Amino acid sequence: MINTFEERDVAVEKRFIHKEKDIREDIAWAQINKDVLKSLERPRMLFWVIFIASLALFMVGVSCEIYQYQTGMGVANLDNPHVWGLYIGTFIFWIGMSHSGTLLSAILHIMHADWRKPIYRFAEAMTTFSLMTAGLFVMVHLGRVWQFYYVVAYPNERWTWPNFQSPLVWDATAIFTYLTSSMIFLYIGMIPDLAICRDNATGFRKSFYTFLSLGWMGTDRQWANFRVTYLTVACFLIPLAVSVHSIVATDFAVSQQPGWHITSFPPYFVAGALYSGCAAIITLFIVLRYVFRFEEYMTMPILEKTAKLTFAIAMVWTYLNLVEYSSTWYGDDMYAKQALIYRATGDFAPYWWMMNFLGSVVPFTLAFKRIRNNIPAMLVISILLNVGMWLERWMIVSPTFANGIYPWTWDHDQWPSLVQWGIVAGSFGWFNMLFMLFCKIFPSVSMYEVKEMVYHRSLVRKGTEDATQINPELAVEGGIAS
Amino acid sequence: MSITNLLNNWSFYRNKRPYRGQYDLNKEYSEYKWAMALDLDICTGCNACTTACYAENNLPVVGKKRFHHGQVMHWIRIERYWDEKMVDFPEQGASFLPMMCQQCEAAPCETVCPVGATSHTNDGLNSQNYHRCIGSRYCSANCPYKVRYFNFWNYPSTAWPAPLPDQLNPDVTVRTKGIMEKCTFCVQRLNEAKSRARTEYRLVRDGEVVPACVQACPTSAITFGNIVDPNSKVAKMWKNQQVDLYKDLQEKDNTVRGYRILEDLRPFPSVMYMERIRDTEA
Amino acid sequence: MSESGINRRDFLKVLGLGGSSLALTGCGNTDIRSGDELIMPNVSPEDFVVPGLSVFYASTCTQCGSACGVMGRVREGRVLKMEGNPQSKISGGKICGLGQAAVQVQYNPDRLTQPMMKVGNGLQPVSWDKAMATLNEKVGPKSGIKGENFAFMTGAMSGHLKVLVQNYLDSLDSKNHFAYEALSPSIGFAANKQVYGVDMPRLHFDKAKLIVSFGSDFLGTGASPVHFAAEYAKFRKAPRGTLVQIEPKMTMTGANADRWIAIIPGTEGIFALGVANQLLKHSEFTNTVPAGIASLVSKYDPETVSQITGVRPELVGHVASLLWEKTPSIVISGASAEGHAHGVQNAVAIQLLNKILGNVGKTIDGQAKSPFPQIAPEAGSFSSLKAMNDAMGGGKLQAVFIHGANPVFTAPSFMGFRDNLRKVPFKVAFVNAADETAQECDLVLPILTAVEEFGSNIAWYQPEGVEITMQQPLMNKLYPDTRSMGDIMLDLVKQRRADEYKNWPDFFSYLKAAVINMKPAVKYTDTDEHFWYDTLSSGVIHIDAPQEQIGDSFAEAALSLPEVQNVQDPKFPFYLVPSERHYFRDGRHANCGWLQESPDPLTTIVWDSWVEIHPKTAASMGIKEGDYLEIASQNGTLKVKAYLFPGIHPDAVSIPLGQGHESLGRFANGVGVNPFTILNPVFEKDTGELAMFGTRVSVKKTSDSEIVVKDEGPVSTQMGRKLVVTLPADVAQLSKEI
Amino acid sequence: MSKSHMLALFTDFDEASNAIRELKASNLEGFNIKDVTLKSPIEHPEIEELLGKRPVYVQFFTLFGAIFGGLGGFTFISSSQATFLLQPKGGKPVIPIPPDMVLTYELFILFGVYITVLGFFIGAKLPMKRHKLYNARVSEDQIGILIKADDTAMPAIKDLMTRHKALEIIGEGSK
Repeated sequence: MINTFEERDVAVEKRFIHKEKDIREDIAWAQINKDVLKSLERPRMLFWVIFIASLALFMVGVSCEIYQYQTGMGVANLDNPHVWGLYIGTFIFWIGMSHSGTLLSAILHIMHADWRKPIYRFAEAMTTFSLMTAGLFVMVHLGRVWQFYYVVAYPNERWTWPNFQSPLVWDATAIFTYLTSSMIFLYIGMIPDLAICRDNATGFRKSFYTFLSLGWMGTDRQWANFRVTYLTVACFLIPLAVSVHSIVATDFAVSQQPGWHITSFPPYFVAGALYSGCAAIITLFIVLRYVFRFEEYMTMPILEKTAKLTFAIAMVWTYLNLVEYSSTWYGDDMYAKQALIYRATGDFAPYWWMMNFLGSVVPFTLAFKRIRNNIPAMLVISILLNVGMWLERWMIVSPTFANGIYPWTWDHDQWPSLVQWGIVAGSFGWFNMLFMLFCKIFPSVSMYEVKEMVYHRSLVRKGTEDATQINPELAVEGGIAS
Repeated sequence: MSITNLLNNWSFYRNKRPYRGQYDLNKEYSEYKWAMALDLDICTGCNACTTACYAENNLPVVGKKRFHHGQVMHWIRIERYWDEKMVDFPEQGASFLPMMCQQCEAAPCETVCPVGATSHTNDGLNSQNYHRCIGSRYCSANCPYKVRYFNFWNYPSTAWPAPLPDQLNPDVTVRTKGIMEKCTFCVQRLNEAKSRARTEYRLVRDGEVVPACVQACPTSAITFGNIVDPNSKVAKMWKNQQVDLYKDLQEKDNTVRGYRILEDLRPFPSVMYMERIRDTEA
Repeated sequence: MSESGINRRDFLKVLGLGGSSLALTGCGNTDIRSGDELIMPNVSPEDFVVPGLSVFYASTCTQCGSACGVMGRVREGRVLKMEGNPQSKISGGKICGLGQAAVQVQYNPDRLTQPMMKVGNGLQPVSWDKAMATLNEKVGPKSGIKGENFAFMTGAMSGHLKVLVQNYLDSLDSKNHFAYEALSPSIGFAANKQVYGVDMPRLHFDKAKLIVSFGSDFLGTGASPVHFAAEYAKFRKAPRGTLVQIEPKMTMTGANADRWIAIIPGTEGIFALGVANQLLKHSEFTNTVPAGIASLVSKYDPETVSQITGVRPELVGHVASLLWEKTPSIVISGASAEGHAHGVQNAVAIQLLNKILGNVGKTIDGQAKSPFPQIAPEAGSFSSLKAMNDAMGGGKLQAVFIHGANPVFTAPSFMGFRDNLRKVPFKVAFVNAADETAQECDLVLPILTAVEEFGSNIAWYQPEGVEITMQQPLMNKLYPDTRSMGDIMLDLVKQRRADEYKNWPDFFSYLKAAVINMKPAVKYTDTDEHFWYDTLSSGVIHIDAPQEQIGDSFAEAALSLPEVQNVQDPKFPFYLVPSERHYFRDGRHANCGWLQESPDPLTTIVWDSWVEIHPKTAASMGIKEGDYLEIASQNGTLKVKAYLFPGIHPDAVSIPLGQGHESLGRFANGVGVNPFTILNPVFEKDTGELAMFGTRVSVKKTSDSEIVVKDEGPVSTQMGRKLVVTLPADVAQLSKEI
Repeated sequence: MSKSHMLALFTDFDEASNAIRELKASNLEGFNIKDVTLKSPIEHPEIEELLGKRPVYVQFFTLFGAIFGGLGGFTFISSSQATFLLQPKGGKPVIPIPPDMVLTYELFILFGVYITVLGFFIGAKLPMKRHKLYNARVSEDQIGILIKADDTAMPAIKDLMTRHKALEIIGEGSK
């Protein structure tokens, strides 16, 4: 019988914890260190195979870029009305990917969803690396990349400045802010773990980690400052992440072109970003879980929660997508309507329909528990979702050029060249490479936070056993001791 | 760059904007605003303007393959439209439209350039600074008329086999790969005329200088001049056609022919077109 | 200094070049030719060269026969751009794209830079001395060549160069001057001669309220397109005139028409007679033509006309009523009406309308008569090619000179011109580039381009008075081993008549003396020298000569009814319309990048040939844009890409002329096809000219397809945008406009 | 009087907090609760509270950084625009507010984050050299209490720690 609120809380907690045990609370802390640090040790053969493959893919991209640099943007098969192509589309894709790390580490941190703890580290790494990849695309896309520093507001004797009205300058600023902030966030959150590494490493790695851990000793003073800093930076990162993708959306939304000039673009972009990010987390979750034997930490309930989150965001995205279509359809803008019809029926129609299918229909599979708990299925679905989201970005960029305001310049020939595809493929190689290096150099599971999680779970269990424990979440973050 | 400057001149910086005759921010009004009037009724679509532009502005000949890829560099192009209601034959002929940079007063391209490579000049032109351009191509993406042309290739190394470089106009630079270019209203001619006029303590006279397309046009379909000068032919024509440079929706009689293309997007173009006439009884 | 590999001289050269080619330097494109004279003018400028300042010199455009006065913009000793010369009544200060391209002819990378001589199957460079010695050996006084064994083929010619050519032929005692133009106005001339008694009357478009043009592309390719464009502009000003164009394939003029009527090729005369029949019903017009003609015409009622011409019957009456309402009007015929076996009859039938309407004297009158018949223009004809071909085929010719024509390219293949030419033992070509004809010649002499050369020109269409347009070099010759055609001709004449010409060391002095001789005709009072320099600086000599009288009477005999074989040939069901592109003409300037890249006004296709076919016809044959079609006549087959074009008669297909070169240069070779090759041997009956539009073809779709490279996007309409707005003429108030 | 350090390691976190509680109440001569440093593998806000008020100043850095970033950013942008009159952008005033707000916002966050992190380094005294009594097990699963006290008080403290089942007690001399 449940008579009081307290009793009800306890009952809920009991059910929650015992039915879906997302981590074993009796796991030994030393074991956590051991398990995670094992992932930093000498890699397996498979690692090298994948790494070399990624490197090769990256080199393909690099050679394409060198060719393009030498010859001119023409090798990308862009043309005069159709001046942007896959570069910008993939740029948005990578920026979008970066939002997952912030979602897990900052938003869920503030919301006290502590199931994020075993998986947020690699998500944050993903944020940083996908931003670095996105930054590459800005460079690759420029006609005169050797002059890219003109975008930077540096003082100079000619008193020339970038044009602060340009969304591209907003982009540059926002991406710079986001990249550095998320790197800082990743690093700060990693300091206690780096100290663990330091304590367990030998040789040059010891000096490396000693340097990086800045003499962290886990003192109360350090922890107190750490806690406040981490929370503050998390609070900054959330609006920052939202603003970054809104600003990327303004690249399109503030322009006059049909299919871009849409008010709902900023939230639409943010939703799409979180969506693709979550899907990417699922992919990497499964890969890391398998490669590093992280079954103890990256447990099925966590995967399931991530899948549910992805589903929810997918529905937000679908809704915003439909808002875009319907507001265009019922609106009075001839150009936009024509562009929408072109998307659905023109040269890009197969990709557009595939994008809608992958983005809005496929996520419904996540509604089934059996699928959510089926790792191969989840791997495939998560990759499909990301393909869909990549297509979405392409479908935002290209059809507008091919079917814009001015009918005379509608496109003859807009298929991206091998150089474009090569550079896009190279970006995946680059990201993979960075991510693999990260996983081998830094702990991809946050050890101290898993310990916290285990500790608080055990507290909760103790509490439920003697029925005096109050809300465990408060105990985790709120500083209320029992 | 000082804060005092900012505070002292705040209202200036907030209110003065490069249109409505305020191109030169240090002056109350500007002496020049170049504008065009283009009579579509007598434009025959002969492409003389295009070729003249190639000759004057060192436009590269790109070749068939690159033309096919849309990498052609014609700053002024002649568009040919058929009537939408055409049944079997185009019984009223074709509609020709010479389309070049419209030198918009509120140019969509200017605001989006990340490095400020395209901006307004003091005489109301939409200028393109090749040195500053980094090739982000945002300006072209945002141009409603799609009259900006990007150097997708290193044309100087291919487009002019010797001795064709001897023909290049030394007043106009040759553009390398990776930068955007567009019609300048032959700014090299305008600047020459302006400095010549300045040495003689006068303004440029009407008809003293015209862009290459205007000079070539066999039917004289294009009129060019300084619209600030109320006595210039172009100003009279704009007035006569009841087109106001600073209005986005013109209130005019249905008998006058002046209009500006895509006016509803509010770029305030500086080129007025005059409607094509067809004798419906013929 | 010497260690660094730069001496003072080189340094100065670089300095001098720096200013003019700064633009290029930044692009890694600088071309510093060591020891080249091109460098020096900047260091120590020649007279009239002010570094950094452009100077405009008047000259004449020779890109087509209109002889527009032009100005060349010259800077640092290089001609950069052509502009119209406002003092020229022909150009009126305007210029077309073809004229602009004169500088591309000048700086063409494929120009012939030294004399070539045939060795084996190929051309080998030789020195001028050797070349002239060979010339002397083969056609000199000691060669023993007789007049009838020698022929000189030129293009259309006028001015003093023509005099020299004539004199040279005279010195050889030869009458074989073959002035050949592939696209000559001869048929029209013959018709005009019948109707008006002159080759070419003067047309006042600006005075007309209605132009009815039967296939005359006067805006694009006619006698004087730049002049006619200006006239057209005046015609379109208030009170706005109406243009009606009747032709099988829409030309640029047709695209500007208020009413464009598609007609079966060759039936234009019938349509004109149908219109005449309607007009003659008005009592005012009944007595304008002899009764015999009136009765002949009367059988062309609208239904009959419609059956023959394929034009809706009501349009006959419609055009007639337009002509009735809008006076004065002008009715003209053009290439597509004239290029038939009955071309002259067609043209005469069309001119009959002018006679009925009383336009003669109002909108049509005589040109001024030039007081200098020896320099008068020779417009060229196809029959001269035929005559020469026959002579060559008969083995009569021992030596031929070819200048200003490319007959190997433009002669239809049925003539076997190339083979006949090979029968001639000694062939000399005077060219700017080693074209198809030059490849067949034994001696190829590189001559100066029009912008390097002195000369005088007279157009065969003179808008006002007689305008002799002067040609002067706009720059020094680009290649030291090229020579002035005038100088060569003078040398040749001197071979036999050295005494008569000893006063003139070169063509310049000859021309100067000849021009000064004209002084009395222009009533110039200052000294000879002043006259010469005034002439050069203004670029034109304007002579207010009296108008020629044109015939007002219309002899009954003049009109014989056009015999139209409107018979369907099941093997060749389509009419071939070889269309003349306004910047290509017969293809002699196809090697200019600007012209290749200048989109065709109507199809917007570049760098290619295509076959225009009506969308309906195409649909019935399952043809889509870009499909390769086999266009076969009795004399050959062309494989061309299809372009669906609504402005063409469904029974006709049209291929543009001028492309399909094998040997002209990098921009032209291998581009497109040459429809000259498949023309049938159909000749105009009265003149013997080739009937360009008389060829019937079959169309076969092949499985090949390729994208058509054009400026036009995937749609050809405005898609609901307000881009080109059309206002009905009755709403517009042009008279209130400025 | 000479002072020395002592590190006591615990596996049971409750015992560790009890030990601190007792230390705090003990009022030993030559010992101050401020000289106790807790070293733990995870954060223990509840134990930190026992150690008394040890304020954190990071948030003031944040405040400063954010305000500086916002105001400074806007000033920087608008004054740059005010000096860049040569190239006015079609139809827009020299200093357009909406685009500047976007950048101001970004700079507000940028400097907010940077200065916060700076504050963290200052507040947490990072980077620092590790204390010589640092023990790697603290980063693993044990909680360490580092006590600085007079030599005279040391035995009593040691005794107290032992009583609370300290796993190991490391003194300065023992190494």
